[in-house]
Amino acid sequence: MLIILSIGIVVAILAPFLVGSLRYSKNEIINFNLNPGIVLSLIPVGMFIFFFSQIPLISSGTIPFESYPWIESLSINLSFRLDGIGLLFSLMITGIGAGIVLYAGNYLNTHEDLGKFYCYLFLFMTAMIGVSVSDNFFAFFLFWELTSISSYLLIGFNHKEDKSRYSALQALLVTGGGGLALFAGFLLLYTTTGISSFSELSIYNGTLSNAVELSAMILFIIGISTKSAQMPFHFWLPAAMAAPTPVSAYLHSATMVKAGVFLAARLNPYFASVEYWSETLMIIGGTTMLIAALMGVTQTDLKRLLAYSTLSVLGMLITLIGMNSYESLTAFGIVVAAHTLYKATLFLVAGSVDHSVHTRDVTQLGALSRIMPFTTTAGALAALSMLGVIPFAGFLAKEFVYESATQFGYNTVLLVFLFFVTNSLLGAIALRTGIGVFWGKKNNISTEHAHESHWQIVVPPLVFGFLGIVLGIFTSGTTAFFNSVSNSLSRSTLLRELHLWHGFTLILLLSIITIVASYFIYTTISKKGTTPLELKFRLLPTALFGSFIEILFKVAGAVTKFFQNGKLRWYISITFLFAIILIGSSLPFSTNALTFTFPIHVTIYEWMLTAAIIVALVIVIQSNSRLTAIAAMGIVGYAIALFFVLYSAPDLALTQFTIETLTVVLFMFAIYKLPKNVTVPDRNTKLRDASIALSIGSIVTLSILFATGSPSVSELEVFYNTRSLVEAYGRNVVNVIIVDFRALDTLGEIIVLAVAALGIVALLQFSKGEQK
Amino acid sequence: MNSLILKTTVRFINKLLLLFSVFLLLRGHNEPGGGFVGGLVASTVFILYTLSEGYKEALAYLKVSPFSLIIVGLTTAILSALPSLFLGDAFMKAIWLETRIPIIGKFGTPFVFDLGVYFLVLGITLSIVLSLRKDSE
Amino acid sequence: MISILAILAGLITATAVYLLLRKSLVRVIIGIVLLGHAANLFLFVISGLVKANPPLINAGNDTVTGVSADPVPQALILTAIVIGFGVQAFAIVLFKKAHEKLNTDSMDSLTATDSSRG
Amino acid sequence: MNNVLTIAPLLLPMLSGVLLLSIKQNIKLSTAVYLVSSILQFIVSSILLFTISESKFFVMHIGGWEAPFGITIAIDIAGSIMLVAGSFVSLAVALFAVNTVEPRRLQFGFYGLTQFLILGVNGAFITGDIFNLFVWFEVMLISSFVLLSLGAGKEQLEGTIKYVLLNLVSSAFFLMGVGILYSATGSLNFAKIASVAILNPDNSLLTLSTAFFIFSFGMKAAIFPVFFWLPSSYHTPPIVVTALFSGLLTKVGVFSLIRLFTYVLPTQQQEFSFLLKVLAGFTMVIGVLGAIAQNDVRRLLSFHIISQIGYMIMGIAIGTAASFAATIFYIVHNMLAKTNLFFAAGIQNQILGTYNLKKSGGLYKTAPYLSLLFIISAFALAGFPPLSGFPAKLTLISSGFSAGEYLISGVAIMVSFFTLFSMVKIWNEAYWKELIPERSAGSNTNKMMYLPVILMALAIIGTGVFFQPIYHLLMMAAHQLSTPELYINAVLGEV
Repeated sequence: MLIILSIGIVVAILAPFLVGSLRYSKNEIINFNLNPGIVLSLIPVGMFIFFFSQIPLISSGTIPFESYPWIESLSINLSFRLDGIGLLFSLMITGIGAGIVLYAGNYLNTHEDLGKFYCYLFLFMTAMIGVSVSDNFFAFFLFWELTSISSYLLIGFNHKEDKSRYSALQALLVTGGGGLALFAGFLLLYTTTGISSFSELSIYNGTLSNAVELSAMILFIIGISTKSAQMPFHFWLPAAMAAPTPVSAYLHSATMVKAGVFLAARLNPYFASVEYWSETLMIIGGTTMLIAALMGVTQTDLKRLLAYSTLSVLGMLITLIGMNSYESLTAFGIVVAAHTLYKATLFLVAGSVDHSVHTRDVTQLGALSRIMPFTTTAGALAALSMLGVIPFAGFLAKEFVYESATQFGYNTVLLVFLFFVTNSLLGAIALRTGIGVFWGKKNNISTEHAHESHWQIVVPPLVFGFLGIVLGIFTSGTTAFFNSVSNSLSRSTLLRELHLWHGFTLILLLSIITIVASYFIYTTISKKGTTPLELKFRLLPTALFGSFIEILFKVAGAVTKFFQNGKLRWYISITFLFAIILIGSSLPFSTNALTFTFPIHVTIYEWMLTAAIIVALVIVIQSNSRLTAIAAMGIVGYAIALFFVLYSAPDLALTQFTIETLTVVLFMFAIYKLPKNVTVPDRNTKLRDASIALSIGSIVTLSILFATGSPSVSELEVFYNTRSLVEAYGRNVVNVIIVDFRALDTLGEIIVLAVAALGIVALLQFSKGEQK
Repeated sequence: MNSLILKTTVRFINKLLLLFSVFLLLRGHNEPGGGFVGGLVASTVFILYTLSEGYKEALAYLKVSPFSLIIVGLTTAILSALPSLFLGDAFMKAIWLETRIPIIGKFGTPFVFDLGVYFLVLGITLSIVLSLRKDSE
Repeated sequence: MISILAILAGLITATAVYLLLRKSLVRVIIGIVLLGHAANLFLFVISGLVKANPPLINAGNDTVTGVSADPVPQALILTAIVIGFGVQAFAIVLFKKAHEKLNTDSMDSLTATDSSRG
Repeated sequence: MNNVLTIAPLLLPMLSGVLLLSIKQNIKLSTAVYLVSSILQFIVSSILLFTISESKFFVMHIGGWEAPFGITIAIDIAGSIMLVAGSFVSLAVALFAVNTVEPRRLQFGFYGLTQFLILGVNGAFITGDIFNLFVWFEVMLISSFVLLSLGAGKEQLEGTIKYVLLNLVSSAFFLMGVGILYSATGSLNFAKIASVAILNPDNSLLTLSTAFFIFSFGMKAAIFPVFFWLPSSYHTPPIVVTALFSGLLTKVGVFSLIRLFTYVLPTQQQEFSFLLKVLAGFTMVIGVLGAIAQNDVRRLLSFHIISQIGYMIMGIAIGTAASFAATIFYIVHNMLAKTNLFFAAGIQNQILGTYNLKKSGGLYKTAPYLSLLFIISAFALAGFPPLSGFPAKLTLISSGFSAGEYLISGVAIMVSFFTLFSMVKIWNEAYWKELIPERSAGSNTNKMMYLPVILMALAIIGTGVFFQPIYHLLMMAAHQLSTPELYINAVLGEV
């Protein structure tokens, strides 16, 4: 399977070049019109054939497994497992993919970004296959995220339109956010159990703490709901219809949105036994399928109608997993297959119509069957399947759905009713999209330029439409396969024969009533656009999302403005406040004694120096004249130098004297030309600043007093004092430390000086030179 | 500052100061002093000259640019640290001559290092002061 | 005496902090210089004080005799003073240049780099 | 040989720095020297990394004075990983710089300054002495001051003032911390201090000095609430300087914190774990909110640096071997992704003439390769697999989960959502949006500008895809970090 995935990636990378060169050759060298869609569709066809050939193997219960090391130490491997549901999805992805690639080759023939389109499409296809066959959590996550990214790029394909960009952003944020939840969920399972793959999880017998189990479940359900657009995250899907139609057909109905459902199915073997899992899925799925169908049926835009019906079916699939009965899991596989076929067809048909008539409004469309016979045929086939007419796959799917509902232990009536309403509404949508457009009365559109579409656009939906019948008729032949699908959804293995015809049963009656109801609804709803229901359930979350973004910007702006307000004095205040809290709270009041001694043996010189410093400090603060302040600053420096003299540090004193002088000179050079600008701060500012200043000052004083408690001769001191002359030939220990024992410090120090000098020269001369 | 007295004084005192700075450098290993303070004192020679004659004259008096003094100082300091590395020893390990040299006493790489510091300090002080002087003119 | 010097170090720090919070560029830069002094004094005082016995080896001896001042903090402070000088010199010239270019002496008017008008 | 290898991270930038300064007027020659030296440094640090994984520590006692008496250079695996990543970033920066920096800046020693900056950074990565660390910090700082102000534009000067003032405060506190530590332990050598600290874990002076260091290093790392200097200044110099800073400077602060809690005062990690977690959370959130609020790419990315620092602080706060390993890789990942995003912003500015997103657009069409390179870095930052950000987030957050730190890990996950949002904001505005009138990419970009960006993108992909050997290395590094005895023995000799 790695080979298939690699091929996909390589093709994705090469696609833009291929498209470029085909376009080039068409014009210049050979006069042979080879559409890139035809060439590229061979790839998914080949993949499809491969997967198709695996059916007997998988049906017999074998599960091929490959694993390639990635980050072995973290149990992250590229391990792939092709079980029933994986194969079903792979078949869908490559099969529908082949049609889409072919279709897009004509549909977007003249688009400048066709190359990029194929790149993203193949990336997506690969990612989707990866999702279907990955066994390792993190490999799965890799491909899952890749579907989000490629979907983002495809939704925003018409990137110049604000709406496209916004829809793409919406989809990315919702699915990306869900991806993060999924990531957290995987990590949670991994760090608590060491499990890193679905196959291990499905046979895991250990116990997880309730908290872990519950949080993992919530995280996964967020991942599932966002990806598969379940309530309340459903709103991004209708908006994603901003993408070109082939994209909508592929990603947003047939494949990607089913990734969430797929995840639910993958997790079901373990989580089915976890409390609330099934119930939650049923509630979410049930709500979504009903409300989406109600919202969808009144739509007038073809793509919207289909988008909502997709939502509804996704809800149904989630419900089926949640029911977790043998019937419902069997129904799951069949509904997936049937839905993929008819929904992809209907989307492609919608695209064909749009391409030809330039509108997707069902209230305007009608009577196209003469003009577009092939498109009409495809549309009708799909609509009949969706409606659930025998012998289409859709009929079979509906039978199983009803069967699982009637067989379900409790709330049977409610379930049957729910499915009945949903199915009827979906049937009505089928009639609106697949029948009404072609046979309804001719509405006020000009069909002068309408024409049947190019074969590349017509053939894929026709094939898919026919496959809907094939799947229905050859039901019994698929028994083993669908059993392998349902077996991969649960821990138990049961086999069950599939038949198209069950005889005259209650369920058949239900199916028939459904069709009747659908027709009734279809005729009742003639034209309607947005309904209050839709307002509440689509526009509200969309608006909420919008205001989330808006609030995010506002909060971000406000917070940033608060902290980073540009005022240096505020920065310094906060910085010192942080120091006060951090360091102040670390002062060892409780453990260490303050070594405060009353100054008894203090000479008069020391008192004078102390007084000089204090007076100088007061002058620095009080003086209005800069020169005085600078001079006072100098006095502080000199006084410190004198302290160095008193306390046995002649080298320090010497250096301090010269440096202080130099600093004052520099000040004079640099500052004395500056104009006088005396601003007297108000009392409150003074008080606030003074309290910050005094707090820092006390921290410094206290730190010294705490730290000097235990004076001891350090071994460094002893070493330097004894070795200085003997080994380093110097009597001045401080100097020997500087040029020998710790010469590296001095090397760094002179580099600092050199760079500082360089910087000063640059500051003074850089702009001068420019003017010359 | 075209005071004649200043000029004369500076000329007289300069030689003395320069000598003093070398003295400080040489005795640094045994008494307070060293390359850093020595370099600073040496730079006052040229700062005084700048004050009395102007920065262009001071530059001429210096003969080399302050910047090249910085480079010389840095290079000297770094080079003094390398020989030990070639001998397979640690970086900056001191290497001493066996014989004592008059005035300096023991001569070794730490002294060379200090010499580097001396030149560098001279160079940076002058380049800062002279460029400030130039800027304000 | 340690206590007095500790308080002095605290007072110098407090003054430095207070100056750093002022509007005038000149005062801020004086604050920076004083903060450097405070840090050096801190380092000096915290490792203990010894009077009149610098870490010098007298002629005739091989080691420092008597209870002498610890040479380690002295060497560190020496390095710190010089580094501090380099950095402060740069800062002084930076302020001078900034004053010339921005034509202001007030810290409060330095808000251009944080306004989100960009 | 090992001797030379150990000192090479200091010696090479030092020598090339001096050389470059002395030949700064000859632009062609100095450009050649600069490039050769950058390549050499990368090669040497890679050799260092390859050889160190066998012999565990490279220790050199400078001047031949045994520890703890002289200054010790001690390179561990984590340090050499940082050296390799750092030299790779500076190599990319060099390639970008030779194509973008104007001659006038070069005449004032631009190349040499970058070398001294790298010298300071390398010194901080490998020194084993607390005061020596201070010196390297200052070397790094003064070089960054000068690089930041070089050109003396109005905004630059203003940004530099803020940067200088706040960093000088941090330096003063660092010095005080050193004083307390020396007074409490009588040593400056990491290993010696650690051995003393392990013997007296209850010494409250150690806690006090740690607080000083957290303040000082935290400021250098730009954590909440002392990050102000970063967004005020990072966007003012030429983009190549910003790229260099974003790759190296704050990371040195973070790495020093790691050092502090592993080799210097390992006993203090517990003490400050909670505080660090709180700070990490705020740093992430405030940083990313700041990023969202910006409309200038450089500002946006600058705030992002802060947000990402929060993740690294989180790793330090968790304090397990796994979290240290994760943090080391997170730093590496961030160096790559962040620097590259700044490069992309630089090219964007070359094409469009603005960093302002509101005035940008059209790059998706006019500069498709730039789009690809941008999106690789942006998605790497958001943590998409298989890019470098994925293993970085994976290891970090799983180390959080494993340690039971669910709250802060949850915050980290939430913040990645906003990270994604802010990256997409750039993409939507500068790349997808249509620009009228359209500008073509060829107008004023040099093809060679793409070279470092491609290199970095390859590194981003490479470190993500081939993470297994890296992880192996990280675990060895983390083993060293979480077993200070190994370090103590290596430096002080078996006691």
